[in-house]
Amino acid sequence: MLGIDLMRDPAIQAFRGDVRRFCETALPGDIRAKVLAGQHLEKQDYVRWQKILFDKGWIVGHWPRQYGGQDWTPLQRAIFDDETSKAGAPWLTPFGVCYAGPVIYTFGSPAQKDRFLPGIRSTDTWWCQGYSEPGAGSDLANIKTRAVRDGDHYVVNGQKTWTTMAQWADMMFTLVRTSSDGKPQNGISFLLIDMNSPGVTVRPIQSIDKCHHLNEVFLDDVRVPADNLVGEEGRGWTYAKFLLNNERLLGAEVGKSTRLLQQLRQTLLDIQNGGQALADDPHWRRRLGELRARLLALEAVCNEYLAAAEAGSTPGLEVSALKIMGSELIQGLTGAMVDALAVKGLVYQTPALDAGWQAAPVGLPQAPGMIREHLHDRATTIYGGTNEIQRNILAKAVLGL
Amino acid sequence: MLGIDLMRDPAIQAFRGDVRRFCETALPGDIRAKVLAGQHLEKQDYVRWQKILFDKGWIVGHWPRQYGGQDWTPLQRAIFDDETSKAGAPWLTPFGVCYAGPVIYTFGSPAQKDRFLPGIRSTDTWWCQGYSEPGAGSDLANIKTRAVRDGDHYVVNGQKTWTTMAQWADMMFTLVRTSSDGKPQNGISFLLIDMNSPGVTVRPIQSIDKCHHLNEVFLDDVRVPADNLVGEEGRGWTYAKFLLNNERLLGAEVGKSTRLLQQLRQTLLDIQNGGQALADDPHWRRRLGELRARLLALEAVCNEYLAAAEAGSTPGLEVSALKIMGSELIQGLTGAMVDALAVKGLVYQTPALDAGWQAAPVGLPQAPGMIREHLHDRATTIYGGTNEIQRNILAKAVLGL
Amino acid sequence: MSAFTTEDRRLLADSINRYVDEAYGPEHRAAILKSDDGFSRSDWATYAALGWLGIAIGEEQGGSGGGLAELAVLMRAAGRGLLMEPLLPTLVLAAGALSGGGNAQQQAQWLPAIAEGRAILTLAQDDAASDETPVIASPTEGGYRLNGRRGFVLYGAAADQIIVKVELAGQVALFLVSPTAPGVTLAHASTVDDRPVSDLWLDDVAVAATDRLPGGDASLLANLNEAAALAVCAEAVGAMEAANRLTLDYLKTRTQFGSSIGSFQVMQHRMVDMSLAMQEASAITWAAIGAVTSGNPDAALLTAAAKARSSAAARLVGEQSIQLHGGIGMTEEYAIGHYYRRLMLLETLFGAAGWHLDRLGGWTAAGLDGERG
Amino acid sequence: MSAFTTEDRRLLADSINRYVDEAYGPEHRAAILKSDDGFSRSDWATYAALGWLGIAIGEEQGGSGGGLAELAVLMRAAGRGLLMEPLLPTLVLAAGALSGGGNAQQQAQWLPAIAEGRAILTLAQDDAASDETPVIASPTEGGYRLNGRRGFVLYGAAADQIIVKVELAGQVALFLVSPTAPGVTLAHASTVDDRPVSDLWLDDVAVAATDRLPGGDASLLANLNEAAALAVCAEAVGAMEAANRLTLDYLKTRTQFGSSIGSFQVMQHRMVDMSLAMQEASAITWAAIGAVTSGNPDAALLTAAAKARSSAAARLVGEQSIQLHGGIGMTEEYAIGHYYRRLMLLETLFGAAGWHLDRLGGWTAAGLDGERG
Repeated sequence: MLGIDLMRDPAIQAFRGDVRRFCETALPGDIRAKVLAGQHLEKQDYVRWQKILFDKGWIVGHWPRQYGGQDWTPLQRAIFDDETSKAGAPWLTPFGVCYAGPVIYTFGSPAQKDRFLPGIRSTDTWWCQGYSEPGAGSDLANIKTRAVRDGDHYVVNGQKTWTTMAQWADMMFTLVRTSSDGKPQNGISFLLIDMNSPGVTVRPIQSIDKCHHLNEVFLDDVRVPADNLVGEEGRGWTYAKFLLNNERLLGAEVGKSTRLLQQLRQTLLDIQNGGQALADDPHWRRRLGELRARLLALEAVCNEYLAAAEAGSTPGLEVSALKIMGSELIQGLTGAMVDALAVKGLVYQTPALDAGWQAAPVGLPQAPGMIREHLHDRATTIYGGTNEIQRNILAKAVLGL
Repeated sequence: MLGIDLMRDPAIQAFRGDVRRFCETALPGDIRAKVLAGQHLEKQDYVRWQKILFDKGWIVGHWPRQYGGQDWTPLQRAIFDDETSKAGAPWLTPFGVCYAGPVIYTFGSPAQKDRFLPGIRSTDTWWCQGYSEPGAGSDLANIKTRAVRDGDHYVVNGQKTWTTMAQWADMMFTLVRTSSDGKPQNGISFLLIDMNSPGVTVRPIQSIDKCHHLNEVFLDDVRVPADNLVGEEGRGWTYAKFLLNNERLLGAEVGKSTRLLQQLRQTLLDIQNGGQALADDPHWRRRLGELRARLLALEAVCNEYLAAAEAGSTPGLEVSALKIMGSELIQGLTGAMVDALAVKGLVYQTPALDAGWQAAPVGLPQAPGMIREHLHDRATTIYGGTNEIQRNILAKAVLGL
Repeated sequence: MSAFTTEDRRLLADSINRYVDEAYGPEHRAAILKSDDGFSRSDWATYAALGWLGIAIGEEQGGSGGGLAELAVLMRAAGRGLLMEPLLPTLVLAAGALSGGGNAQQQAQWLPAIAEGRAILTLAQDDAASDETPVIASPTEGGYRLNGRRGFVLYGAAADQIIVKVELAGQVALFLVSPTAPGVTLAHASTVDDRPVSDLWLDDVAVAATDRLPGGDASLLANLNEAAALAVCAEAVGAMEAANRLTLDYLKTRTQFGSSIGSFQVMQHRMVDMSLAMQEASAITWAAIGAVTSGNPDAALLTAAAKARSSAAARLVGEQSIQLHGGIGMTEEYAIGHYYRRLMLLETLFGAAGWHLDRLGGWTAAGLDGERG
Repeated sequence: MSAFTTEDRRLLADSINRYVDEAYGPEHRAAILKSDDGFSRSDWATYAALGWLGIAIGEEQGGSGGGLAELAVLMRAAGRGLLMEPLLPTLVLAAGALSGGGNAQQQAQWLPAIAEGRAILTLAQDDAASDETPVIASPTEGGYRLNGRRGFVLYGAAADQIIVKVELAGQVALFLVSPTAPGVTLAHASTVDDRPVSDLWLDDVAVAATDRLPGGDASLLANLNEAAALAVCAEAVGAMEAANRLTLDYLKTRTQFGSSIGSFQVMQHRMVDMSLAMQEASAITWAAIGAVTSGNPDAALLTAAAKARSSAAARLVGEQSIQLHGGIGMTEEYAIGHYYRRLMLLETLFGAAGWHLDRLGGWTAAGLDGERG
C-alpha cells in the first residue's frame, strides 16, 4: 500500500482526528501560547502536559500494553507526534518515555521494571541522557567515563556533556566504560544513575540562543548500586543501538516542520515591506513554495517508511535519510523566518522569552521566539550524530561504499 | 596596489584599449559570428585567426622577446585573454603557444628550439597534448604509456585519451613512462611525437554535445627520435608542473564568462514569456544579478592575484581557487541560458551548428549554440584536474589539512 | 478506478524492466538513434503486442482499463531504459485527450489503433516558440479554418494525427488534424535528449466540425497536463535510478590515486545526496499519483510538489552523475550523458521547478489547511 | 583623497589587530557583554587616544583626514575582534552625515567631540519596524515639530545626539535630536549579536531650524548608506577571517573516530569553500571601496556585488563554522557562536543579498557596458 493510501485509511484518519481533537481541548492555552511564541517552558509546563497525556493513557502509547502502553504501531506513534507538534504542544521530552523506558522494559530486570517504569509513565521521575562526553561527540565508542565494580556498587568517574535538561533530572541513564579490553564498543555498559547521588555535579551550559537547556554532568566517585546496571555488563552499546533504531522513524520531525511552516506563513502575511506583505513578494512566494514542496516530499518519504513498518518490515540504517532531510528542512524554515524578520532588523529581546514579561516589544514581536528557534535549531544537524555522520552511515550501509 | 587601482592604471588601460580595438578591426566577422552562435569552427578558422595574431606579434606576447615574444606580464596576458574572449575570438588553442612552446624554450635543447618554435608561433604546426590516459584521468602520476630506449630512438606503446583536437595535430607532446623505479612521478619523461609516425592512430571521441573535439590516440611501437626528448629523462613530471603553474592565472576564464553573461542578458531580453521579456521577470532579474555579482567578484579575486604577480610574487597552489570559481561560474551561466531556453522547449538542432546551414530553425534560433556550450562546459569542472582535486589541493597546500 | 491491482502493477513493472534490460540495450538504442524515425517502430509493435500501449485505454476500446498509475509504471521503466518511443505524446496526451474529450466515433477510430500500435498521435498545445501567435479557429461552412503556429510538437514527424489546441471564439478547443492536410507544414529537429520534435504551421487548414473533440476544453487540458507532469516525474525517477546505479557502480570500480574513487568521502556524500534526492522525488511522485488516482483534494498540491522536487533532483543527479564519472561521463559512447540529457529535458517538460513552486507558494500563502482529510 | 598611504593603512591595521589580540580577549569581551552599556566606554576612550575615532574626520576638525578605506580597515579589525563599540553608527553614519551634510557650526560642535571620544552619535533612518509611519517634520515658528517612529536605532541608549531622518515637505531631511528632549522616548533591547539597539518615538519634539543638517538630503543618505554597506562588508570579512581561523584550528586539533576531524575530506572541502567565500568577499569588498574612494563609475555596481557576495559568504561561513565545530559551537562560552550571530546581523544590515542582487540584475538587464574605463 502506498503511504498516501495508508494515510487515507479510515481507521488511521479516525485516530488522527482523535489526537487532533484531544489537543484542541486538553492542551492548556498558556502552554500552547508559550510554545508558539518560542518562550521558555518551565519544568512544570512539561510535567503538566505529560501528566495530561498520562491521564489519557497516551504518554506511552507506543509501549506494549503489558507495561501500560497502547501497542501503537509506528504509524500511530508518528501521527501522535505529528499532531501534537502541530498543535503547539511542548516537545515530548523523550528521555524517560522514549529512551530509558523501552530499554528498561526490554533489557531490564523485573525489579528494575517495577522500580522505574511507573515514574517514567507518570513523569514523576525526570530523566536525562548521559551519552556524550567532551572527547566523544558523535563518536560514542570513544566513551571514557569509567565504572569500576566495588562490591555491590559501581564507582563512576568521568564527565558527560550536552546533557539536555539535566538540571531538572532525578535520574540519568548513561553509557559507561566497564572494560578496556577488546573492541571499544564491547566495554560499554548501560547504567542508571541517581542524580542526587554524592559526586554528581551539574554545570549549566548556556547555548548560543542565550538559553539553558544543556549541561555538563561531572561524576566524581559516584557510587551506583550494581542493581542499576541494565542487562549485561559490556552490552550497553547494543542497547543504545536498539534505542536508536526505535527512534529513527520519528527523525524527520514532520510535525515540527509543519508548525514552523505555519508560523512562517503567518509571518510573511504579517510583515509589510514597501507597502506590501512579504507573502506577496514573488521571491518569498517561491521560497514558501519551495519549503512547502520539501515538506510534502518529506511527508511522502516518511509515509513510505511507515507503510513499510506497518507491513511488518523493520527499518534499517537507511532511515538516516529522515534525520538528514528533516533537520535540513527545519533549518530551511527557521532560516526563512529569520530572513523575513531581517527586513525590520534582527532585534533579539531575550527578556521577552519569559512568559511573564510585559513591556512593549522593541522591533517585531515575533522576533525573539523565532530567532531563538533558529539559533537553537542550528543543533539539529549536529545532535544525534551529525549529518556528516548520517551521510557516512548511508554511504557505507546503504550504498556499500 | 589594489587590483582595482591597477586596472585603472593608464598604461594598462591603454593596452586594454589596443587589444579591444584590434579585435574590433582584425577579427574576421565570419569567425566571430560562428563563435557567438556557438557553431563549429574548422581548423582553418583557428589557424586564420592565430596567423592574424602572429602577424600582429601577439600570438606569443607572453613569451620572452628572445623567442619572438613581447615579454608580457601576467596582467597583460590576462587582459589579452580577457579582451579577445569578450570580443568573440576563437579559443586561442594553447597546445602550441602556451604549453609546448614554453616547455621547449625553457627546458629544450637549442636544436629543439630552432626546430619547433617557429612552427608554434606561426601555427604552421598544430600541437596536441598527450597527458591523460584511460587509467589516469586526473592522476597523471599513474601514466602507463611506455617509452623504451632503442638506440637513438624511443619505442612508445600505450594509449592517450581526451586528446583535444588530435585529429588536426602534426605533433603531440606527451608524458611517457621511461622507468618504473622509485616514485611513480620520477619515471616520467616529456617526449615530442610526430603524429604522422607509423603506429599513431587517432580515434575520435564524440562528446555529449554531439561534437568531435576529443580523441583517443593509440601508440603502437611508435619510433620517436631520442632528439625529441625534452630536457632530461625522468623529469617530465617537473616540466608538466612548471607548465601548470604558468597557466594557473588564466584559470578563471573571466573573458569567457563575460561573453557568456552578455549572451545570457541578450537572451533574457529576447525571449518573451507570458507577454513579457524574461529580463523583466523578478526571478530572472535576481538570477542575472547573482551571476553578475559572481563575475565581478571573480574579477576582483583575479585582479588581486594579478596585482601580486605584477609586484613580483609567483602565484602558488592557492590559484586553484581561480579554477574552481571560474569553472563553476561558467556552468552557472550556461545553466541559466539553458533554463531560459527551456521556456520554449529544449530543441537541439545540431545541423544548425554548421555555419553553412540554411534551413529555418526549429525552436529558438539561439538554442543550438547555447545548448552546445552548456553540454560542452560540463567538462570545465572535470578537465585540468577535477574541482574535487582542486579542493584537495587547497585543503592540503593552503589550509594545511 | 483502475482495473489493476498493486500486484498487477508489480508484474507490469517487472515485465517492462525485463524487456528494457534484455531487449533495449545500448547497441540496440544506438541503432535507433541513428535511424530516420529516431525511435523504433518494431519495438512499438512489441509494446502493443505486450499490451503496454493499451494500458490506460478503456477495455471497451481494446485496452486494459488502467490509468495514470499504470502509465507511471511504464514511464518509470522508459526512464530507466531511455526508451525512445512516443509513449508520452501518444499514450498520456493524445489517448488521454481522446478518452477524456473525444466522442464515441473518435474514440472508436483512434483508441484501438493506439492500443494496437497502428497509430501514433501527438498533441500540439501551448505554443513553444511564440505564445504571441496562438492557433485561431475560424468557423466556415461545415467546419473551421485553422491558422497559426505551434512549437515543440513531440514526435510530430511520426504522427498519424495531431490533436491541436486552438482558440475558438475565445475558448480552448481541440481538433484532430492530419499532418498531410493541405496547409499543414512541419519542420523537424530533435530535442536535447534526441527525441523527434517539430514546429507546426497551420495555414488555412480546413477541418470538419466532426474533427473537434467535444470535451476538449481548458479543464480537460489542465487535467491532461497534470497527468503528463506526473508521467514525466515517473520517467525522471526511472532515469535517476538508472543514473545513480551507473554512477555508484563506477565509484566502486574506478580507481584513482590508488583507491577506488568511491572510497573518497566527498564522492560518498555526493552519492548519498543523489540517492536522497531520487528517493524524495520517487516518494512525492507516487504520493501525487495516488492522490490524482483517488481524487484526493491534495492532488494539485502534491503534483506541483512532485514536479518541483523531481526537477530539482533531476538536475542534481544529472549534473553530478557526469561530474563523478569525470571524462568518461562526457562521451556520447557512454550511457551517463544520455541520462543527463534526458533529465535535462524532463526537468523542463510540463513546468520547470520555478513554475510549480510559484503556484505552490501562492496556494500556501492563501492557506495551509484544506488539503488534509 | 585620503591623507593615508597604503603603508599608513597597513600600519593602522597592524595596530588595531594588535589591540584586538592583546586587549580585547574573550574575558574582556564577556565582561563588556554583561555591562549595562553593552559596550566599553574605556575602550572607546582608548580608541580615541589612539586616533582611530577621528580616522575619517577632517584634519581641521581634529581628525586625520582619512576616508572609507581607513574606516574599512578599522571595521575589518572590529569584525575580527567582535568589538562591541559603536563604530558603525558614530564614525560611519553620524560623522559621515555631519562631514557631508552639516554646517560649520554643527561640524565644529560634534566632529571633534567624536574624534576625541567625548560624544557618541547615531543615525535613525528608514524605520526598521514600520515604514508606514515615517517621521514627519512640520514647520513651526523658528523651527519644526517632529512626530513619528523609527526602529532599529543602533546604540540609541548611549547616543548623545541622534541624527533623525525625517520627511519635510515631501523631501528627505536630517535633524540633530537630543535623546533627552521632551517628547523623545526610547525603548532599548539588543540585536542578535548583542549590540544595543532602540526603538525611537518622537511625539511633538521641538527642534530648531539650526538643528537641521543643511546638506542632509536623499543623495547624501544614499552615499552614506553605500559607505555603510561597505563598512559592514569589511566587518564581515574580518569576522569571517577569524571564524575561519578558529574553525580551521579546531579541525586540526579535534580528533574523532581516531583521526583529526580535519583529515576527513568532506570537512576539508567545506573548509575550502568557506575560505573561498571569504576570499571572494574580501576581494570584491576592497575593489568596491577602491572604486568608491577613487570615484570610479563602477562604484555602485561593485558595492551591490560586494554586499551581495559578502552576505552570501557570511551565511556559509557562519553556519558551517558552527556545524564543523559540532556541539561546542552551540555554546555561548565558545567564541564561534558569537561570530555566527554577528555574521547573521551583518548579512542583513544595509540591504540583504536579495535587495542588492535585484538592483544589480536591473542594471545588468539595462546594459553591461559603461562600468569599465
